[in-house]
This record gives sequence, structure tokens and C-alpha cells, in this order.
Amino acid sequence: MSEQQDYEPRVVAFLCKWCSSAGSDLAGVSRIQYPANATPITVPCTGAISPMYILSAFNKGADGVLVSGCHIGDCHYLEGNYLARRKMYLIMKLLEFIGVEQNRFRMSWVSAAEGAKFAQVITDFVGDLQQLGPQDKLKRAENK
Amino acid sequence: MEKILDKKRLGDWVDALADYEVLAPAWEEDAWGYQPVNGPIRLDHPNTKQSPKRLAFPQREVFFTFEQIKGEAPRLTQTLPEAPRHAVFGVRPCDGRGVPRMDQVFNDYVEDVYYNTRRKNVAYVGLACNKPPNANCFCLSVGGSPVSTDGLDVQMTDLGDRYFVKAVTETGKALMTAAAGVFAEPSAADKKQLKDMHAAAVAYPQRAVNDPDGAPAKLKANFKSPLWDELARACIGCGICTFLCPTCHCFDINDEVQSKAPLKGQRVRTWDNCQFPDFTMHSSGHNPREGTGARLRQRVSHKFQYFHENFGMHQCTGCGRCITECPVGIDIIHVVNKVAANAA
Amino acid sequence: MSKKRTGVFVCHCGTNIAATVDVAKVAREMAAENTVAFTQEYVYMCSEPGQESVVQAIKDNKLDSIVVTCCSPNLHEKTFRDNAQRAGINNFTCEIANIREQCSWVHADKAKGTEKAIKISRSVVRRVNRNQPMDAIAVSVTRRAMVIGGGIAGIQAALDIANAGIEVILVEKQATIGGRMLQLSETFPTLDCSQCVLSPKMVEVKRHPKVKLMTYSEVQEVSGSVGNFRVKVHKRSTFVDPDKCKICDHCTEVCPVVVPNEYELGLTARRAIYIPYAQAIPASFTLDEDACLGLNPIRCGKCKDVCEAGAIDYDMRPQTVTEDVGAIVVATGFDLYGPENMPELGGGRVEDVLDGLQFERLISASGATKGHILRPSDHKEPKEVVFIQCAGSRDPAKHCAYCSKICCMYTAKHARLYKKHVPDGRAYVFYIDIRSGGKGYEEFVQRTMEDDDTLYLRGRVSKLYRKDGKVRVHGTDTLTGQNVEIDADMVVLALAMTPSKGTAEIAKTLKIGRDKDGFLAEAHPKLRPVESVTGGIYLAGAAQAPKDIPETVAQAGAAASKVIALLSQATLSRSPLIAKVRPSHCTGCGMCVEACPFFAIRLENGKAIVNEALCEGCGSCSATCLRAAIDVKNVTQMQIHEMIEACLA
Amino acid sequence: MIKLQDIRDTARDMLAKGEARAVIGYRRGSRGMLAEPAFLTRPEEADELVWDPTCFHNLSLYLVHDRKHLAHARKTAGAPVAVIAKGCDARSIVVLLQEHYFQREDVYIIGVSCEGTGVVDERKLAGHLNGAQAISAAFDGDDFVFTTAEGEKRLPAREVMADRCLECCSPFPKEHNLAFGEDKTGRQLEAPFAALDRFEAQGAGERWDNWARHFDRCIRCFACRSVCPMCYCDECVVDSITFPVTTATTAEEKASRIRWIERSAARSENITYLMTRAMHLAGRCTDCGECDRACPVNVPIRLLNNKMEKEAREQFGFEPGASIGGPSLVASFLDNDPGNFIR
Repeated sequence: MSEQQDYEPRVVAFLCKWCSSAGSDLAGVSRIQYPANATPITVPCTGAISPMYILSAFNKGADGVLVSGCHIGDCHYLEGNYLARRKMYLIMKLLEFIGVEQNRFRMSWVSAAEGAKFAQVITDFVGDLQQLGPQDKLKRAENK
Repeated sequence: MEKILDKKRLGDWVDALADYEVLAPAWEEDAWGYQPVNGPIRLDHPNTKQSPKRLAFPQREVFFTFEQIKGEAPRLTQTLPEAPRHAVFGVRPCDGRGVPRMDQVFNDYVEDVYYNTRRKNVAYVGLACNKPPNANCFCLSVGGSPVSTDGLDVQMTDLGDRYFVKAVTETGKALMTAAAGVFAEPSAADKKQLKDMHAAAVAYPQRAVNDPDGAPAKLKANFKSPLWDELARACIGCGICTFLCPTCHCFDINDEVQSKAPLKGQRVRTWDNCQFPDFTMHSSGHNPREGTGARLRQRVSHKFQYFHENFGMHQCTGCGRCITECPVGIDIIHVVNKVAANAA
Repeated sequence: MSKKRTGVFVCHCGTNIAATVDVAKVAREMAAENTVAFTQEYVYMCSEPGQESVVQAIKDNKLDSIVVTCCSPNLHEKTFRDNAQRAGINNFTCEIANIREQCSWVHADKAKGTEKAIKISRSVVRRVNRNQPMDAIAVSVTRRAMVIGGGIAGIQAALDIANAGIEVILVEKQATIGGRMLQLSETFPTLDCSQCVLSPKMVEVKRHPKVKLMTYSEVQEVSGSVGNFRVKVHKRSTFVDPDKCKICDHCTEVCPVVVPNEYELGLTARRAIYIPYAQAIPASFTLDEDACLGLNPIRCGKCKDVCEAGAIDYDMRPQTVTEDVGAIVVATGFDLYGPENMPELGGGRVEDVLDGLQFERLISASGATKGHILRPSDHKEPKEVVFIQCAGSRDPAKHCAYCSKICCMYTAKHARLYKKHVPDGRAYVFYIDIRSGGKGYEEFVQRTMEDDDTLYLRGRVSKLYRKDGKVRVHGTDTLTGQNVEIDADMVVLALAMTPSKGTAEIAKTLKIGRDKDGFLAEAHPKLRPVESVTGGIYLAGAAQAPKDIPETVAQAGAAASKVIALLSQATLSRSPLIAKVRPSHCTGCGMCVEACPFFAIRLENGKAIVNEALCEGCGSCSATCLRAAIDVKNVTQMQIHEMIEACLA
Repeated sequence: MIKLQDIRDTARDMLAKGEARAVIGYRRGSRGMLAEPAFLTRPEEADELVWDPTCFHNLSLYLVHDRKHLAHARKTAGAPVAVIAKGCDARSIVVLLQEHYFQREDVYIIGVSCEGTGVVDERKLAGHLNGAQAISAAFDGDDFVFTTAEGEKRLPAREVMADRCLECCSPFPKEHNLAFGEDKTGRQLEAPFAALDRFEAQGAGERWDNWARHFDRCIRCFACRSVCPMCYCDECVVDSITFPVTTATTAEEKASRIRWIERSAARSENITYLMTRAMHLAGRCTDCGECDRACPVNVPIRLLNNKMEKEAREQFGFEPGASIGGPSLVASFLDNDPGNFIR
């Protein structure tokens, strides 16, 4: 379908400053190419990501939302990613429950050393979103 | 214009109203609500959960859109509603009586172009109540009646296998004329049956506001009564009573910003509700109606005093929705009676 | 509030950015933002003229905040914040939009790259709009340090710190300092005597006026943060007053209890009252409470009876001591990977299969056999010894994935020492690769390999078991492709190094991270190798990763110099980007208190209060609060909200 | 079996002796059979109290009202408020205590066990009465007895009970000062989360179709939020102006009001509101079901909260309102929390 090929998913990627943002820097330094669909927002820690951010991003028209942080045990703040894991699990289940496609929300652990993994995570995510088409379930209608 | 409509031909009448989007009560999710008609309709609902007020006064109305490019003057574009013509069937008399009250409000000081644009496109086809009333119906005590035609364009009365259909307004006549062929002339027996049924309908016992005529003065005298706080102790401050009310019309206006640069958005009107704690919240933090008592007094006094003072009629039409649906048992009949009985 | 005036500076980074991002368009789009009063592009914003132009633009245009769209903030955030300050505006009103690493370098399509660069830049502009100017927080410093672990790393760190005139508390779990190094016989590649090198340092620790030594002690609780830690140390009771003990040894002669000697790795036994080594510091006996018949003079009391010095006190009680320190060095050392995890190598149950440390004790002049190599089972001199390298190391499937780094060297040393003690013996070494990076290391290994009676076999051992009074070792020589079977008198396993037992607990107590293998995690693998992720806590020795003695000493010195640098400051400045409570919204539910990993929040009069000295600004509180009543400064929910909006506009 | 007289005597006694500032219970309302919240301050009012299957309300809500009122009037609490609490209501009180909303000594919990039954579901009852109006309702063992104009109608409670009560295994208020009725903790009338499981059995597409319809119906009257004791925030993510403004509130604070959600009752906004609410109630909702009951347009709000409760229980071993000193769901974690969803 040509229509689907033209479609460019809009992704908000919440990256923790210490691991995943650094990992994305490494992907950059290594010049690993990946789709330009994800706009990063760097936060101190995945633990700082309120589920409200996820809902808000979908509400504002994101086709997918990525949360990425340090591997368990590697959190710069020791426990932030543990807290995030629980919160993000809950919001993921809730989204799934109301019938939002599972692939619209993704969480990953990408360390500062995993530049290639970062690129892969984005590539896979954008690929999956391309299959799904635009997200209009939570998206605010611009004119009604 | 008075006609007889065989129940089997109700669908034909609806079909003939091609210029209208026809709405009728349908059972959905454990409740009656107005739905676009596609297929057979049955008019045997007690009443709908929500009143039909939203047809002329929707919960959200866009007034205008705005746009401002940095350094330039803002550009405003008014957006008048593109309201389809609606014919709404099965409107109960209490809800019918809500219509002129809303007309009054939206045309008193200022003619509200948004309301009027929608309002002139709605035709209300009423259905008289000829069964024992609901537990919390009290139309009779607020000057209404189960067979009132007030606010309706057409009144239908269920005569068993057929409806007695009466045009109340010119709009109503047009609705009937559009399908002249489906109607028959009423016989004398039909008319007699109608008369008897109407007489029986008004004779059913109902709950009542004891002294509706005395209410405005009594409420006024009890403005400072501690009784209000007592009666409103259980109030949770939700919007059920007013949002379901056929005559509540308060609204809030907000700017919904879609884009910050360039600035782009809409100014919208949404329903508001005097029972919400923030309804009268000032930006200073002061709230003149701080407690639930003051807020209940506002709602009840508006229905039974202020509106009467302004327009010479009670705003409440006795549909009973606010009583039935209140999660904590606040009962406007009880409140009015209790306050009126209080020696101020 | 006066209108914001933000400047946006778009860097081309030569063609690094400009090749895939239409920088002019980025600048144009940013100029359309309501708060942007000035935009500029430049080929290298971080160059001297680039930086000057930023400073000039801030002054000329009365900017109150700036966004530089360039490379990662890790590179030039500080540069441009310094410039902001130089131009007279607060450095925290400068933010970096990363359009190089996160954009131009990873996207080839110019249109898409430009679109993304605009989104990134716009979101940072929106964020900066709500950045508050602020100053770093000044914290006073406690000019004392603590070193946890009294091995060579801890000893070295403690001495270096003490020699700088800073009081240091050395906490050791065992009855003596010295750690693993004290157990070694000779050290590679020089083969000098381990104890001879170490003892003087141990004595120096004991005598140094600035060192407070706490042996038989463990850290129980740590609160506070960099510059001001409060540490509770639990000191177990030794029941012997070290000041009175004359180490006359009379007590051990009468003690009726015999238990395996853990200092000799179970090769010998000791009494319930004992001294770990002759060189122990403190030079004093210790009464092992668990082994003793009951500290009850009616039941035994023999040692007390014979102690002429009156050093034994059965009523001595454990103590908990609270120490305030400004910095902590963690040097908790290593243990060996448990042989019980390796059934293929006997699972620790085959006689005459020793580990490297046991072998050290066997060849040590101070060890059980006084330096004679006698195998444990029958005390005969082993004529054929198999050394197995990488026992548990470099085996991601079953054991430890990492290389334990020192085994190649010490196995070579073992083989050499064996041959010295048993000239007619034959040594076999199974290895995977020989890793001998280090001064004089390769030469050392080569010399060992050149010995005709030391046979290096490249390959793994598949199994070993006891047979006819010998240990039969099945292995493969991958160079010849042949299976090898050796009936050895003794086998020595070069077991993998693991973090010492209790590393997990101490990491948790100190709130420092561990890596995937359980070693203490450094803050940055390259640039901050001796710092833990928690400010004011430093790492030294094998607790951080397997390493040899010189490396350990070097790292200990580095950690000490970090401590000295830290404690030389009168006050510390901390990042002001910490949590802030909006009391009007706070209901005092305490969820932030519970979520905070740093115990930095408490409730007071029904409202949350942030302890500025403890808060690290992670934001866990903010994401947990249901009312947005707590935010990290300059990363507020409001700012994230607007950034989300900007990303999707 | 609970004797109403015992409850009345307790209330009367407490008020007479000044042991309670007020007793919050249930009384017969002015509109037919339904009970309504009652606020007693005088001993002689104790006889107004009722205990029947229409005592739906989670009265802990009024403890929240009381505290807000005291805070506004700058008064201190004084004697405790006594409150009648069912199992779920008492758990709500525990959550409020966990969150330090008031102190344990400020409330006197008169626990009432739902024993083998629960509260009636008006919609289910209507189906059984064939249009007849019930005038009163009463417990009788495992039955409910309704009086209508035509006489008495006895129905097995299970047939007309609310889903939440059918699925409830803890009908006894563990946290109490005084409790009436038998402790039937562990009873099982229907499997926990039965209604949720039925809903979840649908495919994602069907679930969405259903929710889209439900979310479209929401009129944003906020009855769900207003009736919920856990929704005690002064300001909600959906309000444009409910801002706890005081004279000390700065202009900057007033301006920094995040508008996560628009006030318009549009589907996207309704979803975001109700999902946010479900997230905020995760680990706090004790399934009193009041939001679901109060909703005038029958949005099955309970399913959303139930979903969170189920995940919390199954994945994190978490029971809301289990103990006052217990952890909160989203501010705590376990080392072995599920993580295999993370790539």
C-alpha cells in the first residue's frame, strides 16, 4: 500500500539522560542510521516519567510513545528505573485494555554503550507503527 | 391540525421527513437516549436519561477560531454552527416545557446566535404521558401537565394501536403536511378517547412541591437559613443534576489552543455547572459560594425564585431527573418544601 | 512578568549538521516562536569567534535565555553555560538542543532531518521559556574520610589520605587488615615476598596519627550525601584488649576448641582464640565468639586463666559507633568464584584440587606447611600438578562472562614457584589465551613457558575426578586437536574473581550501583573510573573489577586524591536542579517520601519538604505525585508538557 | 446478622457521651426506598439510622469533606467522627490513613460486615421487579426483601447484587473500632474480577469499540470523581480553574497551570481524563464501586479501576487498603516486578 509507505509515524521518545540519551549519542557518534520519526525528550531518569506524559503524548497526536532508560541495576539514581518499570507496566496494560494497539507504547533499556541497540529500537518501533497507521484513539480532534 | 396515525405507519411518517435528521428515544447501555432513527421506532420510554436540550445547546460550541502569527494582529473567524434540521420524537411534556425556558434565557438580553441557529432547526414532536408517572415526576405542581403542549411543535398521544397527532405550531403543521398521506382524520370516538386519556393522565397522583406560588418569597426569606447547609451535607458537587436538567443553561468559555507558534486555536463554550466547587471561584481565591449549602441554594433558588422573578414562571418543569439520578439522594421537592416550611 | 527574550544559536558544525539539516530553516522556524528575540547561525558555534558572538548577542539583544542547537549537551553544555554567565545571564537559562548526535548524524534525508531538528529545537525553546535562573547550592564539608575494606586498596587509600593531613577511618570486617594480599606468597612478576612488602604499610596504618583503625567492624548504615555522610559502624567484640595483649600465645595452648582456619582457607585448623597471622594488625588475639565454648568462666575460662596480661575480657560488648565523614572509599575486595558451581571441575569436592589462594598458602613460608608443597590428602610432595586457568572466567554460558585478568599471571607464577620447590616436578597449565599485558608480565610468562617441565596446553578441561590416589584430568589440546588425560597429584584452579561476599549489601547501604557482574559500578567507564555514581563515594581495588596489585594501588591512590581534592574545599557546590514542592498542591500523602531513593523528602506539618543536601534531582517524586505538587527545577511537568506539545506540533 | 438497633444504640451512646463529634451513617431518603448519607450530631437522631441493601455510599468520602471543611475553617478536629463503613469503605479509610489525610484517632470506624451479601444494583433490581417500584429493601440472611405496592418480594441477594459485591472476598471491615456482623473474609460468590474477565475476553478491536462508545457518552459531570473518597485533590488534571488559590498564591503559580486535558466533553479528552483517573487510583481504589454507580450515563468506570487492581494484585502482589503502614503501589517496587515487556 503506497499510502502506508507515505505515512510517517510521529513518535515521542522519553530518554533518560544517563543511559538512553547517552546511548543515542553513541548511535550518533557511530553514524548508525535510523528513521527520523522519533523526537527525543531527555529527562533525568525514567523514574521521572509520569504516566500522564504518555497519555498526553497520545492525546496530542503521537502515533507511538517510547520510554527508554538504564538497564535494571544501572540506574544513576539507583531505583528510578524500578519505579518506572512498575508505572509503565500499569499504563501499558491500561492502554492495551481500552484497545490501543500494544505496539504503540514501547519501553526499552538502552545503556550508554548500546548505540546500535538504540538505533535498532527506534527502527523496529517505527516499523511496527508503520504497520498500524495513524493513532486516532486518544488524539484530540482539531476541529469538531 | 389533528390527525390519527396508525402505529404501523409511524415509520412512514419518519421516512417522509427527508429534510430532517429524525431522532427518537432508543434503549442503549441500560438507558433511554435520543438516537438517530434507522429502523422501526417504539415510543414507550418513560423518559430519556438526558433531556433534549443539547440539540440547541450542545455541551461544546465553537464560537470562533483564532490565529496569530508572531508580530501580527490576531485573526478571528466566527464559526456559526452548521446545524442539520432535527425532528426529535418522543419528547415528554416536561422536556417540551424546557424549550421556551431556554429560548427565554438565550434571547432575553442578547440574542444568542449560536443557540438560535440550532434552535430554529429543531422540531419537537412530543409524546403526552398517559401512564402512571415515574416516582419522581412532579410536573403538575410546577404548572405543567402530563399532556402539556408547551414548547412542542407536535403533540402525540398514544391511543393504543394508534396515535392522536396534533400540530401545535406552524413547524408542527409542516411536519405533518410533509407526510399527509399517512394520517387519517380523527373520529369523534378518537377525540373522546383522547379527552378521557388526558383527563386520566392528570389525575394520577404525583409527588408535589407543596406551595409553588409561595416558593419564591419563602426561598427569598430563607436565603441565609442554616437549613441549606444541612440539606446539602451529602452533596458531592458533581454535575449530574444540572447536566441532565432540561433547563439548566450555564456555561463556561475556554480557549482551546492547538498550536502555540503560530498561535492557533478555538474559543469554545462548554456546559458548566453551579454545583462544581470552582463555578464561582474568583482568581483571587475567594469563592462566594464556598460550601455545598450555598451551591444547592443557588440551584434551587434559580429554579424556584430567581427565574420566576425574572420571567414570571418557574424554571423547573418537574421532570425529576435531578432527584432520580442524584447519587446521594438530594431531592429538590424535599428541599423546596422543607425550606418553604421553615419560618425564616 | 516581562516578556521572555530567548536567543537561538544554530550551529552548522561544519557540515556535520549542515549537511543533513537545513540550518537556515531551523533558525527561521525558531524565529517564529513568540519568545525568541534573536536567532543566529554559525559554522562552528563552539569555536572562539562562535562563543564570542553568543556573548555579544546576549548583551546586544538583552537576551535573558539562550538555546544552542548543536551537538550533545555532554560536550558543550558547560561551554555555553559559561558563556551565558560571562554575558551576564544565569547559566541555568542556557539549554542545548542536540541536533547532531540525535539528528544530523543518524538521518540522511535532509527534509526529515530538518523537520526533526526543528522539533527538537522548538521543544528546547519551550523548555527554556520556563527555566528559572538559579545558583548552585553550597554545602559545608566534613573534613574526614572513611575507607571501607582493609586490604591493599584500603590501606593505600587510607595512608594517602592520611598523609595529606586528613583524618581517615579504616573499617575492616576481619580481625586484621591486610586482606587478600596478606595471604599471598610471592607476587608477580618480581617474585618479591608479598607479606614483606605489605607489612610495613600495615604497621604504618597502625601508627599513623591520622588513621583510626576499626577492625572486626562493619558499616551498618549510611545517611547524608557528598561532603556530609553519617556512617554507623558496628564493631564486633574480640574479647581481647589489643593494648594489653602481648601475643604470647599461651591462650591458644589451653584453648580446647579446634575449628578450620579461614585465614588459611581451611588448609589448617585454629583455636577459638587465635591470631590470624603473625603479622596481624592489630597485633592481638581474637576470641571467636561462635566457636568459643560460651564465654562462660564456669564452662571453660582457660584462656583467661593463663593470660598474664589480663587482656581477655568476657564482658566486652559489641559497639555501634557513629562517624561523620565527608567522603568514602569503598575497597571491599574480591572472593573467588565458588568451585561448587563447577561440577565439571570437581565441584569443590575432589581431594587435592585446590584453588589459587589455597596454593598461595601452601607455598607461603608463613603457611601451614611452612612453604613446603605437600598435597593435602597424604602430605606427599606432588610430582605432577595441573594448573587450570579460566576456571569460571570467560564462560558466559555457564559461569562468569568476564576475564578475571590476573589468573594468567599468577598461574605462571604458581608454576614457577612450584618448580622452585619441586625441581623434579612437572607442571601442566591449561589455558585459553595468555593475557599478559603489563610491565614485565609478558617476559615473565615467556620465561615460565620456556621451562621444559612446564607444559602449556591450549584448551579447556572437560572433567576431573579422583582415580587411584590421583586426580584424573580430561582436557583437550586445541593446538594439536588431541584429547589429553593427565593423572595429576594435585590440581590448582585459577578460579574467577568475584566481588567479595557482602558487596551487594554494602552497595545497597551506600546507595551505589553495581554492574551486571556484581562489581561496584564506576560513574563513567573511561572518564570517571574511580568514582561511584553517588557523589563523594569512590572505588578502589577488586571490588570495582578484577585487577592486580599495582593497578589496585594506583586506583587506591587515585581514589585518595579524589577524596583529598573533595575535602580540600571549604564548601561544595551541588547542582540546584533538585526537587521543589508546591505547598499549595501538596496534601502530604507521603508518596514522594516513599518513592525517593535518597531519603531526601520528609513530611512536616502535612507537607513534603525536600532536603536540598540529599536530593539528586532524579524526579521519581514528581512522577509519583498525583497532584504535580513536586517538580524537579527546570524539568517541571509544565516544561515537559510543553515539550511534548512542541514535538508533536 | 446485624441488628440495626445495635448500630443505633452505639451511635446514640457515642453522641450522648461526646465520644464522637458526629456519626455518619445511612438514613431513609425522601425519594422512595433508597438510603442516603446521614450526618447525626444529636443522640436522638440515632433512630434515623438504617442498614439495608441500598446503603451503597462509601461514607469515607464525608471524612474527606469534613477534613476539607476543618482546614478551610482553620479548626482542629477535636473528638473523632464516627463513620459506618463496609469492608470496601473501611479499606478506603485505610488508604486515606496511609496517605496521612487524617489521623487514625480522628475517625471512629463502626464497621458493618456485608456478610454473605452486599448492596443492590438498581438496574438488576428493575429487571426483577417488572416495572413495580420498590418502597423498601431489607437484608434477610442471603436474601434481599423488597416491599412493593403489590406486597413483599424476596430475592436471593446474588441475583440483584452489584457486581462489585458479588466479586468481593473481603466484605468485613478489618480496620475498625467496633464491628457488627460476621467476618466472612474469603467468601466467594463469584470469582474476583469476573466482570472484568468477561470484558477482557474480547479482542482488542471489540474492546476499543466498546470503550469508544462509552467514552463518547461521558458528559464530564465528574460524578465519578466527586463521589470518590480517593479523588480528594483540590485540583484535578481536568479542571481549568479549580486551583487551590490563596492570597499567598503567586501569579507565576496561577499561570503555571498545566492544561493536560481540555474541558470539552470530547472522546479524546474523556479518555484521557478517565485513564488518568484510573492511573491515579491504581493501588488506591478499594472497589467500592461508587463511581460506577453514580455515573448517569452508565460508563463502566469500575472496569478501568478493576483492571489496575487486578494487575496490581497479580503482578505486584499488591492489595489496596490492606494496612495503614503498607507501601503504596506506584511509590514502591519489588526486584522481581515484571520486566519482560521491556525490550
